[in-house]
Amino acid sequence: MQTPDTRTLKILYFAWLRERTRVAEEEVSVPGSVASVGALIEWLSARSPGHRAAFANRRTVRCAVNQDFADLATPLASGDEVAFFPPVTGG
Amino acid sequence: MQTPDTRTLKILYFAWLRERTRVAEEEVSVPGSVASVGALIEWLSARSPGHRAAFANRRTVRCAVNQDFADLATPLASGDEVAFFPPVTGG
Amino acid sequence: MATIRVQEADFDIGAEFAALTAGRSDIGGIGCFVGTVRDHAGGRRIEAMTLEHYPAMTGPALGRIVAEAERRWSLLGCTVIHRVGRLRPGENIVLVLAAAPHRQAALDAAGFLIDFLKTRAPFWKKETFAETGEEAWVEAREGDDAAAARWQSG
Amino acid sequence: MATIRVQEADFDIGAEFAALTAGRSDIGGIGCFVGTVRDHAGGRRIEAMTLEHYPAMTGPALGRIVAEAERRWSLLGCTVIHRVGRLRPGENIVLVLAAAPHRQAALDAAGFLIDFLKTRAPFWKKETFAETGEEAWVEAREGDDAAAARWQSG
Repeated sequence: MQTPDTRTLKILYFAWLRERTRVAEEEVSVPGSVASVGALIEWLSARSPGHRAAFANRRTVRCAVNQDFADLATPLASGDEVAFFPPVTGG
Repeated sequence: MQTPDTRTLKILYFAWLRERTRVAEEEVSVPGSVASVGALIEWLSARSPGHRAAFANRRTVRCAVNQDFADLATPLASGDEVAFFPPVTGG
Repeated sequence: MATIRVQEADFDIGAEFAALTAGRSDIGGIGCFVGTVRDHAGGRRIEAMTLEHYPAMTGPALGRIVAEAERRWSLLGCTVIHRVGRLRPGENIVLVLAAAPHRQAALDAAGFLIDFLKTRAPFWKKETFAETGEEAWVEAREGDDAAAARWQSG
Repeated sequence: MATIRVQEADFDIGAEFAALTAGRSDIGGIGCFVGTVRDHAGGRRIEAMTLEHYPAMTGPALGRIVAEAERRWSLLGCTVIHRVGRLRPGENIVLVLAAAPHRQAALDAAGFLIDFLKTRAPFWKKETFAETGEEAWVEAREGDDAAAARWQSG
């Protein structure tokens, strides 16, 4: 059950972040203290050795919240879709 | 008969210079003193009122000698092909 | 007046020019860039290039890039098509077209679109090397960020 | 590895891309510009655009422009096709393609080729106005010289 003190988030991983976490998409309930992208990365890093490896070098990790680029300070709300990926290399 | 003191030149006119001179191409024998593009323009200007009109505003006239851009000081030799035209407007 | 597509299939460059200009006579120039898969990278031979993207974000991200180009230049239309999936050397990856009344706007807008697409659209490339079958994600180039940053002052 | 043509007939953009890239997998990008006839100029409606050139000089002049582009960038091929004769609004005038290992060279070379073509190749345009049938030679734009001059420092 979700309490007012937890947030439900949909997390997506792309490229080598997906290969390290070994999951493309997961739904997580995080405590109220996990209120920003930066705090979410800390929290996710503790989920598995793969997650820890994925977030080991923060400078190579980019983030989008609800399909828009975000940074460590971006606040999170319940229901948000949060995606983690390397710097983009299209074109 | 061409003497050592005259030059035979092939003159071409394009765009509105052709429309003013009323000739696309003409062969001329010029005296030895007409040794540069600048002198040639003076000489051609006296050929007809149309030629005079064509060369009236020198700043809008461009020149090529043997298919390469030239200027007033470019020297002339017998057999040269000399073309006069406005600034180019292709592309 | 913008066409934005992400697809596995190849695109037909001539058909995209025709679609952009069909029935129009107010266009003075079309700037264009086509990106293709090279057969080598860092001195190693490439067997294939695999492109993945973030589908829910790609459309909005490309839409924002096109809207920014339309804000900066008087465009009469533009086209952005990006392929995903496994591509072989020589195959097309991306097509950008920008139509404008004058050539400089058309060329600048096409350059802007590809620079921003390379740094702001959620695509990732993985190279498969020919000799070993080894795979490696392409790393973002600092030069790409610098190219996109040039437009900030504009 | 350059295709240079002056012709009355239209060109097929897709076919020219295909010819430039056929059988190659060392190309990373192709920059392109297509110029088209606009239906108005200086607020007046255009019925037709007539292009004349200096045939004996056009080939050498375009060859010099292409050689200069090849000197400045590592090009893997380029194409310059310019139409002459009487063209209607909406019709193609000129096609420039530049293929290179990397996108910036391809885009810069395409921009260079069209800027230099506009100021160094012996073509002249005459516009026929729709209302009166009056004809006027297009005057060279100072902006074109400025665009070409940008490359002098490069």
